[in-house]
Amino acid sequence: MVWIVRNLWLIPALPAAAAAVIALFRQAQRRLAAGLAIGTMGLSFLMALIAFAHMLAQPATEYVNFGWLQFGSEWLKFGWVLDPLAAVMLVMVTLVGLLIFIFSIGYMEHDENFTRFFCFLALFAGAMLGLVIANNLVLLFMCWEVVGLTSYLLIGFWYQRPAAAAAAKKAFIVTRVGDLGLFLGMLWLYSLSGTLVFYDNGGGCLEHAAIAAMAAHAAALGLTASSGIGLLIFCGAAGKSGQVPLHVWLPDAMEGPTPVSALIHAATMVAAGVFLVARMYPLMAATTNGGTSQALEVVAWVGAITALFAAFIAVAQDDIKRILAYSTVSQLGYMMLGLGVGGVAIGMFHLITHAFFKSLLFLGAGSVIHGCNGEQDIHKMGGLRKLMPITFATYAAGMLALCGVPLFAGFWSKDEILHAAHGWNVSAVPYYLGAAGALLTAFYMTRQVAYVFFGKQRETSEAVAHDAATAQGAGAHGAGETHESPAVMTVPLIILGLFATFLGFVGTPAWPWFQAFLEGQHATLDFGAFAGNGILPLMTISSLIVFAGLGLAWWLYGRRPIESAEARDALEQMMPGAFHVLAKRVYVDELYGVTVVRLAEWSARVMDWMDRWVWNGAVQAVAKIVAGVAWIDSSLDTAVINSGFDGCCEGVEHGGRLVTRTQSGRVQSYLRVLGIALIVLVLFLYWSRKG
Amino acid sequence: MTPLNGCLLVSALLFSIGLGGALTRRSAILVLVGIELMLNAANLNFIAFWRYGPHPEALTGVLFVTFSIAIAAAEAAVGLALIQAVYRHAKTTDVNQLDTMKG
Amino acid sequence: MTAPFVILAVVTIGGAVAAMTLRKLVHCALALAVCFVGLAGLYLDLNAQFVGLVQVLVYVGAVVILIVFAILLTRHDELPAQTNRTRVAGLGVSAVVFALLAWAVTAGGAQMGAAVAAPEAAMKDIGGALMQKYVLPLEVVGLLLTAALIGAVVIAMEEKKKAR
Amino acid sequence: MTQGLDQIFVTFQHWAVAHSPAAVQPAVSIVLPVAGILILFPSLFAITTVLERKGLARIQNRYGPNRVGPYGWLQPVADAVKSLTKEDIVPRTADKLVHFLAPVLLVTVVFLEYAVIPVGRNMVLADMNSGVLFFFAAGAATEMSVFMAGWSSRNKYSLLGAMRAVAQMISYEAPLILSSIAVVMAAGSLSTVTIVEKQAGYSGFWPHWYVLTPWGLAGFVLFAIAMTAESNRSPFDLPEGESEIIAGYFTEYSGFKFALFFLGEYLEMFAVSGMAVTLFLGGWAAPFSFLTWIPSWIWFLGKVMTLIAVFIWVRGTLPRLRMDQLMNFAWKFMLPMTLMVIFSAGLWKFLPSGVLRWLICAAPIALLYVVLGRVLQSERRIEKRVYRYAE
Repeated sequence: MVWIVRNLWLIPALPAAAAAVIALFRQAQRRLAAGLAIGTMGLSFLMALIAFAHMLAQPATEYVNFGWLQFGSEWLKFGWVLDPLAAVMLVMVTLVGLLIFIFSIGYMEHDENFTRFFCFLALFAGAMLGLVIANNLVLLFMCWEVVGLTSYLLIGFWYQRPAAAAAAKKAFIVTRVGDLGLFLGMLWLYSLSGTLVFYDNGGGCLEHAAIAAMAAHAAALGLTASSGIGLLIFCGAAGKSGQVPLHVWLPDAMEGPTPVSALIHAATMVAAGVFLVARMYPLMAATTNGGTSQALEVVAWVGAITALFAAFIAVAQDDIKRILAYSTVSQLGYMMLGLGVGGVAIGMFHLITHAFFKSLLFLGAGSVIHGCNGEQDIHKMGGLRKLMPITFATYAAGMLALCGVPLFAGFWSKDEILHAAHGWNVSAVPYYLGAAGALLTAFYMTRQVAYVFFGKQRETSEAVAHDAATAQGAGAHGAGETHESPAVMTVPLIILGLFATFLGFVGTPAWPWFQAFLEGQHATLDFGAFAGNGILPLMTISSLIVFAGLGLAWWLYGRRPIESAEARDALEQMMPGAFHVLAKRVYVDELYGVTVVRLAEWSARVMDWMDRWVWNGAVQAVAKIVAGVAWIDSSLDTAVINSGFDGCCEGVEHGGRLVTRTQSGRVQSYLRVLGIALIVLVLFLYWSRKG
Repeated sequence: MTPLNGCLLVSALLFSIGLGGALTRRSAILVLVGIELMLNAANLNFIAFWRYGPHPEALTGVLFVTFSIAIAAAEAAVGLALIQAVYRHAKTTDVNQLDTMKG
Repeated sequence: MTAPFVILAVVTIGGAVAAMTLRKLVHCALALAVCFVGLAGLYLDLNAQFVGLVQVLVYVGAVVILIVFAILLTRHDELPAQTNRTRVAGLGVSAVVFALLAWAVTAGGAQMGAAVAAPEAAMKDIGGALMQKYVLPLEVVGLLLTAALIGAVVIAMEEKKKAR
Repeated sequence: MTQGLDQIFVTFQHWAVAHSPAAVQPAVSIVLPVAGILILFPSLFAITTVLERKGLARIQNRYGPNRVGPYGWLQPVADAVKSLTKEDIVPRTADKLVHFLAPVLLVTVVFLEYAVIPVGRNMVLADMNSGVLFFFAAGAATEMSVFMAGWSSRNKYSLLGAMRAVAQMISYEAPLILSSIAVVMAAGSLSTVTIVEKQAGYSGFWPHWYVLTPWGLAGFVLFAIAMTAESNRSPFDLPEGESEIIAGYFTEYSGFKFALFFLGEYLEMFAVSGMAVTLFLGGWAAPFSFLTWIPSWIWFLGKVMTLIAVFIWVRGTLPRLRMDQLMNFAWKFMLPMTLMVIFSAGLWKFLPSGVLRWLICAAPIALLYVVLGRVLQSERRIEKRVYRYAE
């Protein structure tokens, strides 16, 4: 066992330890806190690189298990696993995390809770990395929940704002719905396979024996057990990854600081759901006949629907971060679609490229917000291209990658998903849904960029001052000119921009190195692959779709510079009704409000009534009876027992008064008594021996 | 009279003198001195029993006295520190006047 | 009952009596030192060389000095003598204790130890016993001494006048 | 020949015992060496006083005693005659008995210390099982005499001086004893004779003295500092700091009693020097194997006198410490250092010999020295001295 595998636990442990230490710091120790968090993250990044290099040299699944606790004759084993999947995730999480940590120094520099922020960030990083390397579903679940907790804490970081507090609660509760499914899935899995360890010398739940048994085991509704478990686990993944219908929390989560949005709600935590599906892929994909499992079908459908649905909503949003949030939901749908139709490699490839360009976009948005002194409404921005050139350039790179413009990272990964969907043998509909989503993606991103960076500056200085005063934190350092962000923020942007642009080349059809790496094979360079299997036509079609989206949006928004912040949206002018519905996010929140929330409220009322009248009445009756008995008892007590007892007490009191006289407070009289006691003791011993 | 008895008698006398002093002297310091004397009487007993006892090679008496001396040193230090503190407070070391627990 | 024993016993008892009866406290302390030196002599006479020397080192070199310091730091006038009643009671108790002890010794101690061959307490054996068999008590005593040191300092330290 | 010269005193003792009547033989065998000690060290005292006064005078660029006898060498005789013929003044309020006992006790106790110091090969009064312990036990009793002197004089300066002296001696007793424990550990014995024998023998011509080990060197330096303080010598002579408290605890002494104190102080100095020589400098052993033909007692006395010369040199060089500095130095520096020396000696005992052992054992001591130095210095700001003049 090589050193890196033995010590893989250090990667999550370092940031977690940093979080524990930072928690002890005073608020004033900003540099120390940031330095510690970034330093440990850097160390983790280096170790992740070593792990990655190790996997590169010998792709294999290596793991370390150890007994954690024993109940009955069972051992709960914990451990960590290093395989190409984990290695890729480790590098991505640590690199993106490191860059975002650095970015946060600049973004949060005026916040008074700077150290707390870094404490949470480091804790998040530790838990996320632990989730990635966990070799046990329980351990993974624990990390999963810690990740959820830090997400809650960070969304509600500015807890003084009611919106942030509400968003944090919402995120926590909605994801809990999914986690319930995950937990049930865990229980079922444990009852069937007897272990929750992934890999354990053939005894793990993801290894051949257990999978085969579960695939053969039929459950209700025509599902196999493996698919049933897979679907329950997918519930958790859907909650975390914001799949329809549990996507409602993710846009609201944008109330948190922007680095948090970038790190947790774009790059890493929401990808944890995708990662979970990828990790459990052997279980999900298991069938007895080699066909497509029911679980994967559901995954693919949910993914495709989410991809399109979220893209629609994104078209009509005003908040720069909200657009990106819906875009994230949409892209997560693509990942799920990729996993469902194509397998681990395809979904994971999009996860990785998406992590880079989406965190880039969020950080870019953060930079814009920072530069505009806390303004988030795209209508009030504009013309930032000249004022913030670096931000603009990197944002454009991220936007092109997200849209899937050829040669950018997103193109290769998204195209691969579409290609796999096209070849799916169950249904062709997901492909069309995905393609439509791609069109919308290009459309809403172009709209956003046109609003933010083109045209002329629209905000008034009065509005700036007002917003700066209301928006605590983010950029609340007083009204000022719109400005480019400091280097500590732009440098991470540039690095991420480079990744967003060029990362796709590790997974082109001609050289599918990434996919091969995940599957433990060797990639060869073969330009002929473009020709085969209908790839080139599909690529052309998707490019055309993208350019169509770009063109359409440019025609609507970019042709004429948008003049004022109050001007109505071009699309709104064309289709006011549809636009309104979309702007209200298709009333999903309201739907939940009248159904789920109303139901909960109603049942609470019933419980309240039950409590007040039924249970309380019973309790009251019992209390009355007891009180009656007590009254009888007490009268007996006063009449009979007390008089005797009082007499005793008086006697004791008299005796005590007598004895008190001997306690004079004089040491020597005590000593004298001791001496007399000694004499008595000796005499007593002597006589007792005689007698 | 055997040598052991001689030692024990000396020790008993020493003990009684210490006890008498502790019972009659008014100075807290001398009370402490009396207690030290009693302790030393006990030590003398240990050494005498070790010397004339059946198992001198076990060294129990010697070691016990060694520990006892160490503890007596600690006791004297703390006791005298207490007397200091009390004196600073009550401006006297007369044990007859130190009969309240109130400060 | 050898001559050295008798002489040392007389010195010890004399020192003790003086320490408990003299009027001046410093004289008492000096008499106590004499008593301790006599005791050390008794230990040496009983072949316990180590204990005797430690007795001098600790009691004469430290405890008596400590007592002397305490006497000088608690400056007081000559205390009036005890009332007769307490004195008689105290002396009576101690006399009865002595009578009992002496009676117990003479009546019961005879079956043991006429002259035995003088045992050897070599330093090496004592050291070995301290470091092996009695190492735990040794450590505990070390802890106790540290605690006593700190405790004594804390107790005796002048209470700082509360500033501000 | 050399053998004979080495053992000349022992041979003389045997001869004297053999030629005396049988009844007094035990007495003779005891009295003779005691008398030797009683003659040798007081005469050394006499010589040393002259040496010291001359040495100090040279350091201070003056002549020193040069009137009595050739080059002033008979000065001690004159001093002795003077102090014996001076009136013995006892203050009226003094506690006369204690006032008288104090110097007597001091000299007695100090002479007791010589019982365990091996002056030469086979030349020790009492080869006690626990000689080192005896030495320190006797040394502890000198504190009593100092206190008695100070208290009985009924003089504030005397009392203050006595308190200072006692506090100082108790404080420095701890490092003194602890640093000798390292040697006791290494030798595995408390007997002074055994300790010297362990240091006899040579590697080539190089001796096996404990001072040549890292812990021994550090221990020796610490022991030397502590013994300077223990014998109230400069720069630790605050108990008799004349600028503050006249002459400390012997302010009220005059004539012969004062001379006794003086004698006691010097004898104490010889005794602790002798103990330092015994513990660290190989006792009576010759420093090189080719010098063993010189009698052992000459070596011993030579080493003692060398240490005395260092004492004098230090006295002429260093200024007196302040009381708080003195205490801080003892408890915050000396005590930890001696503990580390003990640790290092333990290491030494269990490591295989070689250069590496030397370095490993030296490292903790050096480290603690540096750390303590830093820590203790950091408390006080050392600034350039500023002079202020009256208008």
